[in-house]
Amino acid sequence: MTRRKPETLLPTATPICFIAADGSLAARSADEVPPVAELLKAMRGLVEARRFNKLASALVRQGRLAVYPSTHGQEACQVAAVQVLDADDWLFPTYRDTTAVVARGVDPAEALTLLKGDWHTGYDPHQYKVAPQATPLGTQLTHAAGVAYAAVLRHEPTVVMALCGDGATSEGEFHAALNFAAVFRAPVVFLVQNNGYAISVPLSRQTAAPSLAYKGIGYGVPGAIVDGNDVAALLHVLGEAVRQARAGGGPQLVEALTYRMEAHTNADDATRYRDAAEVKAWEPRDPLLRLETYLRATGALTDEIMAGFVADAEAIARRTRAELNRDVTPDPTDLFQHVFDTPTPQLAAEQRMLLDELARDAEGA
Amino acid sequence: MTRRKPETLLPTATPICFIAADGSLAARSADEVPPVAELLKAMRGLVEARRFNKLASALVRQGRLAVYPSTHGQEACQVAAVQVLDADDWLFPTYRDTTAVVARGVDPAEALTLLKGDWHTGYDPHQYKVAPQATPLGTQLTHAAGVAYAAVLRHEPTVVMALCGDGATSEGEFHAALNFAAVFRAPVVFLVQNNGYAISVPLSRQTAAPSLAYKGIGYGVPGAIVDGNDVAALLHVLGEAVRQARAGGGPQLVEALTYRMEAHTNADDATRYRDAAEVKAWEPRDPLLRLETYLRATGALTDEIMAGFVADAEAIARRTRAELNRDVTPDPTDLFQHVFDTPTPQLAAEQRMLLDELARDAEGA
Amino acid sequence: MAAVPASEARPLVTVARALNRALHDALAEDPSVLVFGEDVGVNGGVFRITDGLTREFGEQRCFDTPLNEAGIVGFAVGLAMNGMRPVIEMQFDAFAYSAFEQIVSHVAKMGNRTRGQVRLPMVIRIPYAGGIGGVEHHCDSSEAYYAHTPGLYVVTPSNPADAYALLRDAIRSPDPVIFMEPKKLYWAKGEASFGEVLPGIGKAVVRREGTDATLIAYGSSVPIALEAAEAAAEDGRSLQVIDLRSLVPLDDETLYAAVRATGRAVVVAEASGFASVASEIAARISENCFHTLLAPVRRVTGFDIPYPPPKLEHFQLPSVDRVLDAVDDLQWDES
Amino acid sequence: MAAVPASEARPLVTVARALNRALHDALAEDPSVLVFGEDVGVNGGVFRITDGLTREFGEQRCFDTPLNEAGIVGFAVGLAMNGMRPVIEMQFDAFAYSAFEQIVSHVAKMGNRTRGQVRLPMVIRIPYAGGIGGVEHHCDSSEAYYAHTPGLYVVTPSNPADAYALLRDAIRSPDPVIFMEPKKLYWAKGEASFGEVLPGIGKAVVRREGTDATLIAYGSSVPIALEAAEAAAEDGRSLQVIDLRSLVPLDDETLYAAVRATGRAVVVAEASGFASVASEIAARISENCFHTLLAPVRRVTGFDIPYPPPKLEHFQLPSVDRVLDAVDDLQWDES
Ligand SMILES: Cc1ncc(C[n+]2csc(CCOP(=O)(O)OP(=O)(O)O)c2C)c(N)n1
Ligand SMILES: Cc1ncc(C[n+]2csc(CCOP(=O)(O)OP(=O)(O)O)c2C)c(N)n1
Ligand SMILES: [Mg+2]
Ligand SMILES: [Mg+2]
Repeated sequence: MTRRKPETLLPTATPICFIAADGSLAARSADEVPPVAELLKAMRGLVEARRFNKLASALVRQGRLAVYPSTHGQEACQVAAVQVLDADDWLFPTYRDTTAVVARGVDPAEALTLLKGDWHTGYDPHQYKVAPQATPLGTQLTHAAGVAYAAVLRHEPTVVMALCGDGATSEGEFHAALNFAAVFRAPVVFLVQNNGYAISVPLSRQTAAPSLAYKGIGYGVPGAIVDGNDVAALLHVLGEAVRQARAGGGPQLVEALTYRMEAHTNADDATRYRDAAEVKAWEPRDPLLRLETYLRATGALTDEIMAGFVADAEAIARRTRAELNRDVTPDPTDLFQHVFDTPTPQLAAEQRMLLDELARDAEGA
Repeated sequence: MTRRKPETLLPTATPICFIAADGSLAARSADEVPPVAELLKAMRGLVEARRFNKLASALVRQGRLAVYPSTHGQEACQVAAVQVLDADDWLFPTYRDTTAVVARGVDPAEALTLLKGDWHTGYDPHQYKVAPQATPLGTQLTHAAGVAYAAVLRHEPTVVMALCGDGATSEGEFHAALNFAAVFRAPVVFLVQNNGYAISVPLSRQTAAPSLAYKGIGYGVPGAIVDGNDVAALLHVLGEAVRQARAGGGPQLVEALTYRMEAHTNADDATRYRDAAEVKAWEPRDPLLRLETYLRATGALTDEIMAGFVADAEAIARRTRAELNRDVTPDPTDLFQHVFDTPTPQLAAEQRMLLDELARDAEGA
Repeated sequence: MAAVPASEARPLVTVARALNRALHDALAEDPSVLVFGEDVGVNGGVFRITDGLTREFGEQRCFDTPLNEAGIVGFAVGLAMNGMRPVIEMQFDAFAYSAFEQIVSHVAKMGNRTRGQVRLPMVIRIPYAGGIGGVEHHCDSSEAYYAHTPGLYVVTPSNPADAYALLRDAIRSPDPVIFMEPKKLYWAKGEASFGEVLPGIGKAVVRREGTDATLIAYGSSVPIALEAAEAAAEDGRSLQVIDLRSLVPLDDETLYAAVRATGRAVVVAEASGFASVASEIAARISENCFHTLLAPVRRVTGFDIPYPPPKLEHFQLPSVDRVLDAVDDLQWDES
Repeated sequence: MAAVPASEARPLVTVARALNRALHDALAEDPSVLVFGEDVGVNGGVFRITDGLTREFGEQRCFDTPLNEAGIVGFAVGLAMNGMRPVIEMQFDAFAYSAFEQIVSHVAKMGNRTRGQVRLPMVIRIPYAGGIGGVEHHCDSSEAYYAHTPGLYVVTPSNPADAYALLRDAIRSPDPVIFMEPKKLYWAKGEASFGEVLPGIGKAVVRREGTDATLIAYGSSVPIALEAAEAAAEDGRSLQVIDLRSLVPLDDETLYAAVRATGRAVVVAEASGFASVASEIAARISENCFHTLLAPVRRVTGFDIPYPPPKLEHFQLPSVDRVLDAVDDLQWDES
């Protein structure tokens, strides 16, 4: 194994940024910025993701969803992470990344199954090449390395996009995953959405590192830091990372600086641990506003195009709401049928016990 | 929390070395090298450690010890790690670090209790400020951080020296420990003895990092790399690390490049995974030879002094052998008496059951 | 102490509040007590059990850590080795699994390993079990993993008074205590007097007297058992209810005396039944009350399946009906 | 297949060799099978179970990983999600604990979580239990942790023939199998034919017929039980011996039929007894054979203590004497 030069593994001193918060060009030249078609696609994605966040939060208030960890404020990461993937690539999302899952093409109602409480994973991971949304922090990252390495063994060009938060980088699983991926040169792009908090715990309690991107070098993995609310920069950095990984360059670590505008979930009261002023300060850095301003200034985005995006997002929201409002009667036999491919005699007996009980209840009623 | 400048956290490109393998001065000047008194003390330590390794390996062959992971070849790390500590500092050793434990003052027979099989930890950790030798890799490192942080909370000047191997850096525990220590600025010096192997697995399967010292920056911990067979450089680097830690500079990571000259333990057959030529190539880099050559050249070490060290080491070996040859009859009630401070009723009953059984056996016999 | 009317001395409080008060009083009483974990600082814990503690006792006594459960436990081991009494929180049952090596290989073994020279006075608080509509990994009944591990005390309260007293006891214990908090009962109200004499770890209690059969429960199954006993009473069947409180050590004396008196027993526990604490209780009773048992010991436990999603969880939880069905099964005709 | 004299068809091999052969044959048969872990490559595993596999099948089929058990299991989960059949080795029982979160929260739950859309055909091999003079952390009987976790098959062989057949079965299973290898028996010799029809996971076997009482054992306790039965026979007592082979699922049918026939049972297992697999077996038998049981079910298990150091371990291990004492206790006078 040839060890890489340390310099090639260190992040830039400041986050990579192509479009400044005010929508002006921050890249060295407009050529660096991804093509307009890509940006318009991202704009559509951002509008849809934002709308989806709004919808899901409303559904929680209406009791149609049990819980929703919103990506409001982080939509640029969500959209870019998916947009840089090919159809045969894999996405490994966390509990928070429902908008990325939906952007990947998973039916919204299927994506919300977990949070609605009908079942755990509501979609077929193989159909969409989207792993189950992972709750135990960091645990999906070694799976991502394994999926990627299986592709290497079969000489398939698959790349895996593995998401996690700033808090999850502290888990042992993060350590294992970067290390396994690096040692086996597995094509994984690890995207850390650093939104500054793990529930209430600020980044300063999470790490003393200069930045999370500096964790890469300890595994021989190139680390990059990017403005996580600048979808143009994200598309570039993540796109480049995916290309590197696909070309046999091994895993890549990307830290995206962003902010969660809402509470951790609806069950959380963010005012306990962060100032209104802090939240306010992030408003002008909004990823949608930023891209919209830029694209309008370049003339690529017209009112008409934007109206089309909004209308499509509304249509998706309408369909999703309708589906979510349909009451699903969960089937209790599901509890026993999937524990193993073939239920054990004991599970079969337990199922019979439950069905008997239900039958007696029905008689009794 | 002020974040440190990345440059201050990166190791040097090549390992720090003061005395070259051939015993010549490699430091920029002789002033850099620790004072002669320190080096003579280290020389004594090296002679004793080497002798102890020889003794213990012999005791294994004679069936007096169940197993012995030798530090032959790594004695410079063992000696320096202990020599830089104050009496109130703590040492956290692994299964391999018996010679460091003994250097710290633990009675050799107590130190060998674990490997003899009479009990687990044979010494009182509080008496010597030496934690139990840890077997589950990396798990002692978070304990080290906790011990250090307790001292911080009580404003005590304690520093903790925590040892682990190159393989152990891959464990999640290593990740947790460096991170906790860094976030809480706990005064821990993490010394990684990189002997190139984790049993049979070479470093290249352990990490793709430029070197293990590059793992520091990902936690905001300064990383240093040092020639692990150069006790002068180790005393300097570890001494400096201890001073930094004691002065409130937080944890420090030191990677020492060394080599295990013997098999992993007596149960291991090292010829399965490494060439005789590789081992041979390390012989001239021997830590004892190196310091001896240097000190003799400077005139500080005479035949007479050396003979004194050897005689003292022999005396320790003799005493240790005598003690180890004493058969200890382990007391089975020990099995029940220490599980809790006060045995539970169930444990008391289990003890009674065993004692009854033994009494019946004795009657029957 | 003169007896005072319960209504005066004992205000109604929730289990959550009682636990908070126990932590508070322990921090106030003993400067070596430390409380830490994820979100336990300014946020006061996701269940608010540590609410206000950082404010009152400062960042050095109650604080947040990096997100690493093995790290939290290992850090606590080190602190306990060096004079402190850490009381740590695992945010949810399933998230303690990444600390399993630390718990089994160190927390449980340190005292024994060192022949008592290094005892670990530490408490690991684990909100556990379901019934709160939580998604996967938030509702595991993980007590068997700890109860099976020699060297750990394992306790679980079923009401505010026990929550307070057991937690104070646990913090004073010279040895590690796994303190299992039934999430479903956090908001359950009851009487609690915060100065009262503590029962000591290892004591079960007869929550309800009864003569026909004994229900043995712990944690969130205790209210179910009590409700079942109430319902059975209406049908003329007198059920005794035991609240174990302590799983390790078990209070065999109370248990056997109870079952020998009634001759029939049902164990009620939410955890999946296979190789569980309920198995142990059933096995012990069957062995030690063999000649007085009039019917096989029945177990009402969770099925041997991963904890269900919210919409299906009611199928998994022991219910009054299931307990009564099990009681009906106790071969009454034959006695 | 025509019957051939055993001595011709079945050479004596060790359990270690049978396992090695099973891995070999599985690698040869199915290109999706991968073997990995710590020191399993050129070194052939610290117990040499993977000896020669890297040489024969190459670095892509049998390889070493970084030292991180959670990583090994998580990596295997990913590989299994993407078409592979990983067979991984945990070097020793206690070192698998750091992978506990992966095992409980993912390995055991993935198939159920996805309603069967993502099954995990993977095998986790765990050398377990003591009797080999190992120092702490090298001798844990950890089977209860896995057996209590819904979603895992748990099997353990007691001889070379089963070692081969069960491991082949496990590798072919569509679901994860915890494959517990009793270290003490690695060097035990027995007959094994490597082409034979496999029993299938979940089948116990009557190792010795007997009429007076049933000994129920698994793994390294099976030879003890057989020896005890032999000794008892000399005293005129006929003991039946059941080798469970599979802990999950248990072969209830064989178990109950056996105990109902003899009316007496002793469970023999090395693991600490509290809330263990032995508890489950005792509880089930007590419940389901209630009316045929002539005496309480006795358990001969390890004490509820951390595994002892080498010089004391013989006190912890079930012995022939202890089994015979338990049998003597089965209230023979009263029947
Ligand atoms: C192993 C584990 N420990 C604790 C939790 C509880 N928990 C859920 S989300 C969360 C914070 C995660 O923070 P971060 O990784 O930054 O992601 P974010 O929620 O900010 O997107 C915590 C502690 C968990 N899910 N898994
Ligand atoms: C958690 C854990 N996994 C596996 C082992 C088995 N084991 C003992 S030593 C060792 C190699 C350790 O290598 P390293 O950390 O480099 O230390 P060295 O032995 O070279 O000093 C292994 C795998 C263990 N002790 N703990
Ligand atoms: Mg975050
Ligand atoms: Mg090493």
